[in-house]
Order: sequence, then structure tokens, then C-alpha cells
Amino acid sequence: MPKELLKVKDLKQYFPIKGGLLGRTINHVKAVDGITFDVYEGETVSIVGESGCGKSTTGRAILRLDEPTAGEVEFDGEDLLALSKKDMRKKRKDLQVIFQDPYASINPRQTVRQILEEALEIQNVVPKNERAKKIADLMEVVGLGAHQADRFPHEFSGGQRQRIGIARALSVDPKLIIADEAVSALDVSIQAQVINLMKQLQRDFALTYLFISHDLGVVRHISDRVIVMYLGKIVEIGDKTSIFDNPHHPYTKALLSAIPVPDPDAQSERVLLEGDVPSPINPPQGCRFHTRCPFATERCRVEAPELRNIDGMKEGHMGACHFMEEIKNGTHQVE
Amino acid sequence: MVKATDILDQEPILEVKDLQTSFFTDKFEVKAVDGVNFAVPKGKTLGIVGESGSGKSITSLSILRLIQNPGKIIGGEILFKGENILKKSEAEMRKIRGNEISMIFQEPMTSLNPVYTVGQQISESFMIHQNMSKKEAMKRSAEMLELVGIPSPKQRVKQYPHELSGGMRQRVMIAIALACDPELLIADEPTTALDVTIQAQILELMKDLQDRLGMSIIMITHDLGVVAETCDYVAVMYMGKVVEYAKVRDVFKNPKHPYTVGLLNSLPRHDIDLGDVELQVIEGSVPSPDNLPKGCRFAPRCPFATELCHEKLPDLEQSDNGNQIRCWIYTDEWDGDQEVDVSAKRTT
Amino acid sequence: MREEINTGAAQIKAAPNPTLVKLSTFWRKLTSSKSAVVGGILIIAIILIALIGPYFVPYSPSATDTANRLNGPSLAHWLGTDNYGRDIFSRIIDGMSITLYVGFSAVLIGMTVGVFLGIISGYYGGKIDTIIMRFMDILLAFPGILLALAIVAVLGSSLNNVIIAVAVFSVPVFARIVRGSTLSVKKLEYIDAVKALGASDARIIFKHILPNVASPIIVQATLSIATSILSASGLSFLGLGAQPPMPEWGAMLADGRNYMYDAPHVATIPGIAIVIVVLAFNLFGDGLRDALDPKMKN
Amino acid sequence: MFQFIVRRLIQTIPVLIGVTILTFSMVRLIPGDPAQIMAGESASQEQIELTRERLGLNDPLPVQYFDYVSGVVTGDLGNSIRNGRPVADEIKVRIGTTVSLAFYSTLLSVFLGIIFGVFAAVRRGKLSDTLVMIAALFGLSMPNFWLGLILIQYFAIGRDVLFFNTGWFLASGWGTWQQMVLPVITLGTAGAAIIARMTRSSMLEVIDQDYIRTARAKGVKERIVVYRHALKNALIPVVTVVGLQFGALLGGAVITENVFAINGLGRLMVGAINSRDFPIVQSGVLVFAFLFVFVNIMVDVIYRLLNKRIDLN
Amino acid sequence: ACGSSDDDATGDDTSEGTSEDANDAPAAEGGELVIATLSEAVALDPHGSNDTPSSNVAYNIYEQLVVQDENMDLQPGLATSWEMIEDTVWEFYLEEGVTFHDGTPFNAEVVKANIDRILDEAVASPRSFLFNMINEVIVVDEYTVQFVTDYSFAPLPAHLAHNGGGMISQAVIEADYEAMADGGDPGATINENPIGTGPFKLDYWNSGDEMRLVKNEEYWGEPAHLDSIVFRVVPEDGTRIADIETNVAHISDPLSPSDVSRIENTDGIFVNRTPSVSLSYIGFNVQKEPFTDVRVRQAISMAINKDAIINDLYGGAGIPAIGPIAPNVFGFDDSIEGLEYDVEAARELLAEAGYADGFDTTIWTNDSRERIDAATVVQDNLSELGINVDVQIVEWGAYLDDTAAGEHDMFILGWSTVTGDADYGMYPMFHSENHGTPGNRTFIANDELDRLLLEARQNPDPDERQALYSEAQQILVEEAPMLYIHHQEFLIAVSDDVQGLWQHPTGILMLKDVTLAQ
Ligand SMILES: Nc1ncnc2c1ncn2[C@@H]1O[C@H](COP(=O)(O)OP(=O)(O)OP(=O)(O)O)[C@@H](O)[C@H]1O
Ligand SMILES: Nc1ncnc2c1ncn2[C@@H]1O[C@H](COP(=O)(O)OP(=O)(O)OP(=O)(O)O)[C@@H](O)[C@H]1O
Ligand SMILES: [Mg+2]
Ligand SMILES: [Mg+2]
Repeated sequence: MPKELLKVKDLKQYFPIKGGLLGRTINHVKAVDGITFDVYEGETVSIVGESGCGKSTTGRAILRLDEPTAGEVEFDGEDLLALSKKDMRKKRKDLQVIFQDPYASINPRQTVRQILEEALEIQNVVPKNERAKKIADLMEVVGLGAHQADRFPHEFSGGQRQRIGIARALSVDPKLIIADEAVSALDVSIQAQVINLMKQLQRDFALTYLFISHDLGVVRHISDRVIVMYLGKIVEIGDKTSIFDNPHHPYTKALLSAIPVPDPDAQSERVLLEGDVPSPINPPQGCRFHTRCPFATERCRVEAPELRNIDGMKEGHMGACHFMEEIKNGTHQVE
Repeated sequence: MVKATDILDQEPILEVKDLQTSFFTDKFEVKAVDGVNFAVPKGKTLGIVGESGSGKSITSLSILRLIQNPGKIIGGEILFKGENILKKSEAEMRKIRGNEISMIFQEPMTSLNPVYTVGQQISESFMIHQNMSKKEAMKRSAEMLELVGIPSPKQRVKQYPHELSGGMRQRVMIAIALACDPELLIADEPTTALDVTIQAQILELMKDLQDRLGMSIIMITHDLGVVAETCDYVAVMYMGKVVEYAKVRDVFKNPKHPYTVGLLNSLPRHDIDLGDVELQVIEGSVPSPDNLPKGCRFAPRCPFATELCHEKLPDLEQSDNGNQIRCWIYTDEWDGDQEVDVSAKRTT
Repeated sequence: MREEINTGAAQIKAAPNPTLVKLSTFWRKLTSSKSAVVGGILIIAIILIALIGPYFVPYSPSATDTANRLNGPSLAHWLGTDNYGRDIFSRIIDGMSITLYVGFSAVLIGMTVGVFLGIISGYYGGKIDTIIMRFMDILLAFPGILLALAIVAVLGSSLNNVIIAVAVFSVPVFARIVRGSTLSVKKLEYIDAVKALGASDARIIFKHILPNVASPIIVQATLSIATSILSASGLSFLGLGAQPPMPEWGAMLADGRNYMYDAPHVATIPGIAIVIVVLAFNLFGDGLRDALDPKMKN
Repeated sequence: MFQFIVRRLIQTIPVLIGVTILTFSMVRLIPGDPAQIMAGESASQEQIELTRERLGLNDPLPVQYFDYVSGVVTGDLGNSIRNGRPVADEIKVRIGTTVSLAFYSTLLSVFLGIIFGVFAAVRRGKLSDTLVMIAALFGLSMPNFWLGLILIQYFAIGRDVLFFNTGWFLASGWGTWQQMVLPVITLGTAGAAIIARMTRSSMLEVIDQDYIRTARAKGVKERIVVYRHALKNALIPVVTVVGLQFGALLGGAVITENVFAINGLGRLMVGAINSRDFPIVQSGVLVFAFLFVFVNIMVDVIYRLLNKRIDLN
Repeated sequence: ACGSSDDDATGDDTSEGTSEDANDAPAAEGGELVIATLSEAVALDPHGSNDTPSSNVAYNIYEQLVVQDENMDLQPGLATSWEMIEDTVWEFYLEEGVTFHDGTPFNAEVVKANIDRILDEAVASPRSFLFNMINEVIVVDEYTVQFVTDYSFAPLPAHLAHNGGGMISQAVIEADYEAMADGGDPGATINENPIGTGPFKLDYWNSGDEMRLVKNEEYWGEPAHLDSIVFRVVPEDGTRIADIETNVAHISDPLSPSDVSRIENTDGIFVNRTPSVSLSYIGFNVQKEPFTDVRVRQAISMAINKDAIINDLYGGAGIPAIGPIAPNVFGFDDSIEGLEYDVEAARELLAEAGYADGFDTTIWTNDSRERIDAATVVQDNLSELGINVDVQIVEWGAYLDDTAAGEHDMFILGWSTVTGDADYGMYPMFHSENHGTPGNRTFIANDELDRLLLEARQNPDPDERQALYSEAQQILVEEAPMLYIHHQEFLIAVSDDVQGLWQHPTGILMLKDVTLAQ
């Protein structure tokens, strides 16, 4: 069993909503509402789900870009949330992040060299006189070529910029990289390049990825394990094959069936979900999916299901639905 | 040269002939659309795919003549029901827009005016094109919302865009577009900003509406899955040019152009497991528009490119299965490996 | 790698000094902007005149000649004479440097303080933000004259203190603008990216936020130069501005007030001079803003 | 919305308290003794002492401040040192004048500013755009007294200026439209220039938005696209400037009131500052601050009404 | 009784402009006269204000026991005659049958009540300095009143002619005291309800804007011609001119010297010039180096070209001053020679004093246009002697404070001898007892001078007083504690429609006999 690099336990992130006469907090956006999972060293875990379900928030909370409301984040045996601001700054060397927007995620006023130099300087990874070489190496590693170091971000294409972001993340030799929609904004032809690069870097540098995406094609390609989130909660978690080939949660099934297949002959049976994702300010009671679930019963409206493993699921594959067995057997009755 | 209508089984409602649209910046001319040909059959859907910046949106805006400064349509013909739109006056154009040809845009958040209610925005079409009174138009707007599947439309017409979810906003956009029963609907990436489950709802809705109202659709997208699911014909664009124009099955089952093949190959799929193999990639990226290659636009990234490809631009030609391809490989002048199998890498 | 071909628009192969590269692109962009060139030439001319002009003026700027007062422009006095018979042309030239000094220093001080407060306010938010912004509200709602009198009462009446007084008025304006921009810039992903690298708040504020809120600051600053000169002259009637015979333009303008009917040129000429300076800085500011914006293609 | 207004009003309290403290200390910080100024150049020392005593100027400062604030709270603003009249009366007779002057000037600024701003934006990059923007710079750099006196010369006296008499308006006073036109132009010009610049840049931003394209795609006439679809959005950021501008107008009103002999608050204040009439200065500043804050609350309300994206609570 | 004889004299005297143009338009009774003034009256309590705008209005409402004619000679007012019956006792005989606007009679009791009020510390009248030598007011009979002074005080009638000695109805005075007892400010009641014996009554007063007086039909003397007078505050010079040019106002008061030519060139308006009893001066702080040296003070006095200042800057509105008091003030001696304008001599004096290369100093002025003008020219003139003058414009409040504290080097101020008697013009300004606030801001202390000034104010004999003042003036010229610039001339712009107007040398407009052409 490989070592657990990241352990997230009962993580909650509530954003206050101000209001009332005195501008006090009157409510919360329950963006992430108690999620628990582990990430093992060297693997890629993906988080998928619809917009607003709390994927990014999870990533940001782990990085302490926003201070989480509750829960534990243990990284490499150390409780991140207990670190002082200063210690956390040092610790950041080991956890890096790549963002979605190749335009917004790098400072347009810095050349690539300045961007990388700054990263090296902050964490003081290599002595000053070796920085130039390190930068050149990094540029080669991400496939940009050292000669392009003195150019500005706007002189690069989207895919190249994403490589700059990757180089910046790599520069401090991290152990874990959280990639928040790192390839979503790219064209398919470029996306493939970046995915390949990320996979290769994982092999070369023994990296661990927490890969956040809504593109299930990419997720299937890159991950070892997959977490499916819905409205701040994990609804299903398991290894890649289980999730894609043997989904148990009705939401996972609907999600998979909703994606158009680039094959005109493919005849998928589509589960069309009604309506939109409800607001995380006042999430539905009971199972959060019950408002859109074709199988929802009275129980679902009242009782929140726990993640559990049932017969026919691989080890480590869990779903949060009261009626996984019944649905699987085809014996489920909707009142 | 071939004619775009050649591959159609139906009457075309729109035919675009050698359309050229350029942007004149201070330094140089950006040929955003550079000699595009295609046709849209009546009651069917034409898909336009291509990477970002390939000219899809500019093509569609050119059809409505909505190109803004410093852009200009500098050549070609756009025949709508046999008449050349480019010859029409601005006033005549306004009668066509939103009435005979409508458009849905990619970003439902930003494509609706935040300061007017949904009802006001839909009824504007009725008021402009059908001279309806405000009240009547409002009533029709509610009916339109019902048509696109928005529950309790009477209340919704009074709401502002920010009070609706992304999916609903896109439905509103569709309602606006369909208000005056257009004969041609141009949908510019109508689902890109939406979640998959919502995208599925919208695509379903559009298919349904097309069946009921019998309009023609131009579906612009970069999502090959969407194309496979909704289109009858496909035009693949690269750098302002159509490189492959074919029936939808052919594009997926028997792609000819190396770029089309590359696109299909680089697509990670959720429905099949490719194992731990690397994705096939098209190396490099789209050249910047101010630095266009001399020959075939795709030559710098094409694994098969030869001297000829770098030197000379190929024409759109009829290929053996009746589709149209812009590639030297399928011509007599081809100077490379005669046995080259462009599509062989596809692993499906 | 193939990409070299594709992105080879700018053919920089070797890696020269990055600051030089930055400077040269900056320069290229700046000189390609029409307004920056016109504004820049004007500014250079203005500065040159301010520096060496006083050595070449036809008359001493403070020499009175009461027999020839309020004369209109003539060959002897190109821009006419003022109420003491002093040569307006000589005074305009001589007063250029002091006027620029007043306008600049006031804007510089107001800008520095305002930008600092605005960034702190926007970046940290919460209580700090509330306190700073409420304080700015108090300043905004407070009549400037009283403030100026009080400042001068505490610090004494000198041109420099007047500059401080004028600067204080402009602090809230800058603070508000900068706070607004900071709020939007701090949401950008690259700020999170450097935060994730372990960057300190100071680094984020000065290296990453400040340069990206520069454009609205530049625009406001170029506009403020005019208002600062005018406000400073407005205070001179309280005995707080430039003291005679200092040919500060604002004071000259205010002096001319009494002769608006008989000799409108006394007030109009310094007024036009101020407009020219303001125009020059605004043109240049517009160009500068574009040149500082890396997204604008060169 | 009601809640929002109430909340904003509550937030106003610390600002107003801050203003009272600041004013109170500043008035006493500045040199010059009201008793001395009142008594004039030739008054005896005892004389001045007596006056000081009578005015309560010899009390300890905290006592004076407390007296003042409790007066304000109970609605008693005290009496003017200079002429002994109740401060409340002195302010009451003038406040309407100043508010209407500022109001009409704001109206003019907004009207002209928007027209020219839109005009320039629609003609972006053309000569007319450049000219309008240069004119705006002129408007900004023109001192109020200068503009005021020029307007009086040309449109109040009006003699010998053109071939016919252009003395259409009056140079002094406030009340009839002939009296109001020139001061309003004088006070409103700078604001118009600022608003024109703001409107232009805001319009340029809005005109590139997707929803403008949507409107065009519907077949909407260009004029309606500009004035109905674009302008309403472009005005949102402009509105906040109007609020700040109103504050600047109140400040600028001093000079305009002086030039046009308008009996307003600004002139009262300057006179009071000059004669160290503490009660008037203190209450005047408070009224100014209150007006400013009030207008900015209104602006926020309008902003929110215009900007449907902001949740009202 | 006193008015009519003066009138004819002034009518001729006022200005040629009037008589010339007056012929075209017939003068008539009635009408409303509109006066655009720079500043507003502070108060209508004649005991409670000390500013010309207030006096200008009050003069029409209240009357004094004595009046001064345009030559500053004393004439009967509410008193028909007066005499000094003892060294320290003056007796005044009052006009009979005079009633106030409120119908109450004017008599000796009223006079006593008024003077007592001015001297009452609780009222803190800024005019009390006029009468603080009065120890007691004795009502002899209904129309005879005696003033007992602490010392023999010759100029008392002149002081009583000051409009601070305006008589208020006793009923109002009592009402005011009652209000004071209830916590009101002194004078508040009188301001609201100004009741005098004068030819006009207050109609309304819109604070900060305008004030209207209407004719007192029951006036005891010859009633006024005008129906009403409006005083409107128009602070900006240019706007006052616009008002008179557009016939919105009849009189613009004051007129800036720089606008004289414009008015002169406009049809239908003329400039009215009146010599004043005031002095504008540049004072030296004689207790501060280098002004402790009389030669320095003289040198500076001689280096300034007063004629140029007056003629070029002030448009000729005034006459060069030799000493501190104006020619029309009692005590003036025209035989005294001033220091002549002589730059060479000044240079030599300065060298003698050890300042051959000049020195650095400052000159303070407040924001008055004319004073800044003078400072600027002085600055330029003195630069020829190598004296480097820094002009500092100081805000009025601070200016009074700081000059009283002696923090200045040189400063510019003015003084108006409103009583027309040299005592008023010289005692506060030069007696060493009055350093600082009371008026002596040059801080001169000269025993001989002190003695002369004291003696002159107490000596009842006019001739002896004249001699004493001549001597004092001689000392003041030689000592040169200040550079006497000029005795200014009041300038006002007047519409041709206005007839019979004249301005008092103290600046007060004489409106009772004004008529308006129809
Ligand atoms: N700073 C914040 N303040 C208030 N609410 C927030 C904040 N950040 C996120 N949220 C809310 O939290 C919820 C989860 O947001 P999050 O960004 O994690 O979603 P996501 O799964 O990453 O979605 P997407 O696919 O759109 O990126 C959303 O409803 C969002 O509106
Ligand atoms: N205003 C403009 N000025 C200059 N060039 C422009 C302008 N608008 C578009 N272009 C250029 O036109 C080309 C085609 O743009 P278009 O928007 O049609 O691409 P697209 O295929 O729709 O891409 P996407 O998938 O990103 O929407 C691009 O290269 C773009 O740079
Ligand atoms: Mg996200
Ligand atoms: Mg597009």
C-alpha cells in the first residue's frame, strides 16, 4: 500500500453572506460541506462534478488560499491547518497549483524568466547563481525552450502559457500539484499536449496530482481514482474503472450519460436530469441530489446518505445513495 | 473548384461562397475568414468545428453582417434563399436579423443585457419585426419561454438575467432567437459555457425544436461530441479556411484531412478506455494570424507535410467519397509517400 | 520544437538583459502611440523651457513698471503686461517650473498616500477596509478650505504646506480608485498562484497588484495635475498659496480676476498655459497607460 | 431596499461623528480669535476677554465639544458669533439655494456629460472624438471664477460683444431662470467634462459586450442599440462618479456663489471661516457632510436600481 | 434742522457728473434705490457693530447727537448745541419733539440709557472705546444731558458724532436687556427690531442677501425723497459692475480702481470719488532688527514712490500721505514736510545704518487687493536698495493675531479716523500704552510722543490741541514708525439716475436727500 500523502477529513468551507441592518453574517454559502478523502503518493486523484459543486473550493481550502471553516488537512503527516502563516509559506514549496485560465493565472507584466525567478527566490530552492540554469532546465522540461524565457506571457499561445504555469509550479520541486481545470480552457489539440506533458512529468518527478476537472474524458484518461462531487458533498468515490464502467450513484450515471460521444453511431441511453443544481446557500435536506434524482423517495428527502461500499463494488469504491442495491437490481420503486 | 452545394442531398437555404473577412489592425491585416465555402441544407444542421481562432464566429457574424470595426467583409457572396445578403442595405439587413436569420451566442451570462428583464429582451424582437404592442409582445414572450421549457414563464418574464441559472439564460437566448420563427438559426457554441447535464438538456431542446419548427441550423462548436450528436453535415475549419466539408458520418468514420484526423486522435474519451497510452497530439499550435504560412495553413503542424505543402496552398477538392477536402495528399500533385494513410492512427 | 516557428513573431533568439528587453519593448510601444509622442514632445519642451527658459526671458519677471500696466500683447510685450506692468511672457516662462512643482508634488504626495491606503484597504478588506474607507469618506465630506487652513496652522504657511493641503484633498480620490481596482485584481488567479508559492503580502501588493492597478492611477494623476494647480491657486486668496511676486500660474490666474473685463489676457494666458500642460500630460498619460499594458500588441 | 438605506444611514453615523470631531478641532487649531475678529482692529483687551467669556470660548475644549454635540443632538445649533442669529436659521435660509444650485449643476453636468461622452464614444478615434475630449480637458482646467466672469461679460452685460445684445441673463442673485442659467453653467462645466470622459470610456467598454451584439443580431436599430442597450449599462459606473462630483460641486459652490452673489451655504461658510464664527462653521460642515453622505446614499440606491446584478440586500 | 443747509452745499459738491446728466431727467419723489455692496452689514445695533457696511445701513435708521458734514465739521444732530461747562463736564441740549419709529419720545433719559448701554460690560459693545472716558451721564432735565468724563476730553462731540453713538429707542434697549436676562445675546432684540429716529425704517433683512429700508413718513425733520432703499450683497467686483451696467443696481460700492476707466467709458454711469479720513500704511516693527534703527525706517520711507502707487495702481484714487492723519481731520498740519521720495538719499541713509548691501525681511499683508498691490510695488522698489522683501499674504484672522503679538517685520494696514479728530487717529496707534491689539502694532514707544498725545486729548482748547498735534506729527514723520502711503479716496459707481448722493469721508453713503430720475 503506497503512503498517504494527503488526508482530508471532514473538510468544510462556508463563505459568509453579509446582510441585515448592521452588515452581519446572515447566512453561509456551504461550498464544501464535510468531505473526506485520501490521496496516495504518486497517484492522480480527480474531482469531477458540475459547476459550483465545490471542486475549486476544495482545492483552495487544501492550499489554504481560503481558510477552511472546519476539518483537517494532513499533508505528509503534518496538519496544514495548524501551521502558522509563516510556516505555511515555507510549506507551500511542497504543494503547488495550476489554474484553469492561462490568461489570468500569470502576471501579464512579468517575463517568463521573472516569473520563474520569483518562484525560486521566494522558496530559495537553488542558490542565486544556479537559478539561470534551473530556469533554462525548467523551460526545456515543459517544452518551451530556454530561449523563450525573456518573453512576455501575451507572446505565447494558450497552451504555451499553461506550460509556463506548469513550469512555475514545478520550479519549487513540489510533491503535490493541485490542477484546477488545468486543461479545460485549451483546444483539444493543445489539451492533448498538456495532458501528455503532465503525465510525463508525473513519471519523471514522482508527482502526485489532485486533478480537478469537469471533463470526464480527460479525467478518465489521466486519473487513477475519481471523486464525484455534488453540491459540496462527495457522492461517489472509487478507482477510475469502477466509476466509469460500474457507476453506482444515480448522479454519476446521469453525468456520464449526458456527455455527447464523438461517434455518430453511438447510441447512448441518456438519463436527462431535470432542472439545475440547487443553490449551496440552502442546500436540499436529506440527500442533496433528491431534487433532480429520478429515483428519489421520501427517505431521500429526509435522510442524508453516507458513503458506503456494497456488494459488487470494488474495494475503495463507495457511493452515497440509500438505494444503490435496489437500483442495481432494478427493484427500486419510486413513490 | 467544387461547389459547396454539391455534397448536399437537399436544397440549400444558405450558401456561402468564397467569403473573406479581414481585420485591419494598425500593423497588418488579419485574414480571419479567408475564402470560406459551405452550404446549409433546408431543415438540417450544418456543424462548423475548428480550434479557437479558426474563424468560426467571424464566419457566423459575417452572415448576419455584424462585423465591427476594424473588421470588414472584403469578398465573396452569401446567398440566403438565393439572394446575396452582402448586397442588401442596412435597413433590409435589419429586417433579416432576428427575423429570418437568428443567432444564439456562446456565453449566456454576457449575451443578455443585465439591465433589462428577460421579457423585455424577448419582446423586443416581436416589437421590431411584428409590430406588436408591448403588452402583446410580453404575452408572446411568456409563450416563448414555455416553448423552451422554462417553468412558470409568467413570473420569469419579469426577472432579470442574473436571477436565472446559466441553463435558463441559454434557454432565454434560444427563445429570443426563435421568437420570429427564423428559417436559419446560427448557434455559436451554444453549450460551451454550460455543464454537461445542462448541455444535454439544451441540445435535446434544440433538436426537438428543429423537428417541430423545421428550421435550418448552423451549429458552431469545438466539441466533436456535440457535432456527432446534432449535425448532418460538418465543415472543419482551420485558420480561416474550410479544410474538410463532409457528411457527419464520414468525418468521424472516414476522416481525410490530417487536421481532422489529428483532432479526433487527440480527443480523450470517457466512453472507451484507451489504457495507459499517450494521447496522439497535433504538435505545435495555431500560428499567429499576422504570420501566416505561405503554403497549406496546416503544413507547419502536419506530420505528412512535404515541400509542396509548405510552398503551395491546396484547394478544396472533391474526394472519392463525395466530400470536399483541402489537402495535397488527395490530389495528383502529391509529392510525398503515395501510400500515406492519414486516418490509420485512430484507435476506435 | 515546432512551436518556435509558430510563435516566432518576435525574433528574439538570444537572451539579452531582461530589463533591457522590457525597456525596449516599452519604448517601442510608447513611441508607436501617437498621443504619447505628441504628449511626450510637449512635455520635453515644457521641461526644457522650465529649466532654461528663465535665462532667456526678455524682462525680469518681478520688475514692475506701473506706467505700462495691463497692456495687451504687443511687440515689446508678447503676451502683454499685468497689473504691475510686469511682462506676462517672462512671468509665464519663469513660473513654469514652480507651477509644475506645485502640480506634480501635490499629485505625487496625494497619489502615494492614496494608492497605499487604497491597496491596503482593498487587499486586506474587513475592518481595515472599513476604517480606511470611512476615514476617506470623512475627508471627502469635509470642506477643503478648512482643512487647508488647519494644515497651514499646524505646519506654517509655505508653498510646500499648501502642496500638502492640496495633496490631502486628492488622497480619497486615489484611494477609492485604487481600492476598486485592487478588489478586482486580487481575484485574479495569478495572485493566488504567487500566494501558493509562499509570497508574502508585501511582495504580492507591491510586485503584483500595484503594477496592475497602474492605468487608472495614471489617468487620474494626469487629470489631477490640473485640479491641483487650480486648487493651490484657490488657496492663495486665503494667503496660503504662492506669495507675490512668485509667477506661479495659478496665482497669476487668480490675480487676473480683477481685470477680467478690461484686460482679460492677464487671466486667460496663464489659464491657457495650464491647459497646455494638462493636455500634454493627459496625452502622454494615455500613451503611457497603453504602453504599460502588456496586452496591447506593439 | 429599505433595509439597505437604513443600513447605509447607520453607517453614516461614524462618518458624521468623525466630521464633527475633525471640524471642532480644526476650527480651534487655526489661528485667529473670533472675539478679536469681531471686535475689529481697534478693540481693547478687556473687550476681547469679555467677548470670549460670553461666547464660552474660555471653557475647556472637551466641555465646548460636549456642549456643541449635545446642542446638535437636541437640535440647538447655537447662535452665530458674528451676528448673533440662530445658526439653524442662517443655514435654513441658504440650504435650499445651495442644494438647488448644486442639483441643477449636477443635472447639467450629467446631461452634457452623457451627450458628449456618447458622441465621442460612438466616433471613437475620429477627429470629432479627439476634439470633444480636448474640450473636456479645457472644461476641467477652467477655474470657476474665470468662467463665471466671462459668462457674465458675454451673457449678462452682453453689450458690444456680438453684433446684437446678448445680455440675456442676470449676473447676480438666485431665483428666476435668468439668474440661474449662468451659475449653473459655471458650476456644471467641470463636472460635465469629467462625466463625459467617464461616459466615453464606459461606453467603449460596454459597446464591445456580447449583449450589444445580441441586440444587433435581433435587428435593433443602431441608435437604439447605443442609447437603450449600451447607455443604460454604461451609466452604471458613471453614477458613482456623479455622487463624488456632487461633493466637488458643493465645494465649488463657494466660488460660484461668490461670483454670482448667490446667498448660499458656501458663501456663509467661507465668511464664517474668515470671521472664525465657530458655531456656523461647525454646523455648516456638518450640513455639508450630511448632504454629501445623503447624496451618495441616493447614488448607491440609483446604482443598485440600475445595476440589477447587485442583490439589494 | 441741521440737514437742509448741508444739503445744498453737497448737492453742488458731489460730482459734476450728477449735475450734468441730472438735467435731462427730472428728479422725482419716491422710487427704490438699489445698492450693490461688497459686504453685508453685521448688525443693526449701532452699539454692537464696528464695520462700514453696518454703519451704512444704521446711519439711515439711527441718528447721533452730533453730525459731521463733508468737511468733517461738527453740526447739530439730535442735539441742537453743546458746550464744555467744566473741564470734565460737557452739556448737550437736545432737539425737542423727536420721536422714535415706535412712537416713544427722544429725550435725555434715552441718551443716558444709550450711553450706559454702550459702556455696560455685559453688552461688550465694540464701540465702547469711543466713550470709555465718560464716567457718568447726568439727566439735567428732559432735554438737557451732561457727560462727566474721567479726564478732560476735548473730542467728545466728535466721538458722539460717530455713528456708534446712534440713539436707540429706550423701549428696545429695555427689551434687549430682558432678552439678555433670559440668556439671549446682547443686541439680538435690537437687530430684529432696530428702532431709531432716522429717516428710514427697516422693512426686512434677508440674512446674507439683501436688506430693505423704507421711508419714515413721520420723520421729525424733512423726510427722505426715496420710498425705499435696498442693500444687496454682491461680493464679486465684476458682478457689481455687471449689476450696475444692466440697471439691476443704482450704486456699486465700492468700485475697484482698476474698473474706474471702464465705468467712465460707459454711458449712464459715473464714478463718484470722495476723499476719506483714512490712512493706508506700511508699519515697521520698531522693536525688531533692523527696524530699531530710525535710519532704516526713513530710508525705506524715502525709497518708495507713493505717487506711482497711487496713480498707477490705485488709479489716482487718493493723495500721498505725509503723516498719519488726513487733511480733513482735526489736528492736521499742512506745514509739516514729509520724507521726500529720494532713492539716492535712502541709499546713503541705509549705508550709514550699516546696511549698504541691504538685508532680508518680510512684509505681511492680508488678502486685500490694494494692500497686495502696494506690497508688490514696495518689494520691487526696495530691491533697488538691495533689500530683499518676502511678501507674505496672511489670512485675516491670523494676521490680526500675529501682528498684535509683534511677530511681523513689516506689515500693511489701514486706519480710519472716523471721528475726524486726530485723537482717534493717533492715540491708539502711537501711544505706548496701546501696544498690540489696541492699535499700536509698530510697537513704537516714545515718551515725548506719549506725553503729547495724552495732553492733546485732554486739553479743551482747540488751538492748543492743534499745536500739540502738530508737534506729534513732526515727531511721527521723523521717527517714521510707519511708511505713510496714502489717504485713499472712496470710489463708487453710480447710475446717472441717482441725484443728490454724497459719501461721507468715513465712507458712509448719505441717502436721505437722494432722488431717482424716473
Ligand atoms: N469567495 C467566495 N465567497 C462566496 N461564495 C463562494 C466563494 N468562492 C466560491 N463560492 C461559492 O461556492 C460554491 C462552490 O464554488 P467552486 O468554485 O468551488 O465550484 P467549482 O466546483 O469549482 O465550479 P466550477 O466548475 O464552476 O469551477 C459556488 O456556489 C460558489 O458560488
Ligand atoms: N476585432 C478583431 N481584431 C483583430 N482580429 C480579430 C478581431 N476579432 C477576431 N479576430 C481574429 O479573427 C480570427 C477568428 O476569430 P473567431 O472569433 O472567428 O474565432 P473562433 O473560431 O470563433 O474561435 P473561438 O472558438 O475561440 O470562438 C482570430 O484569429 C482572431 O484573432
Ligand atoms: Mg472551479
Ligand atoms: Mg468563437
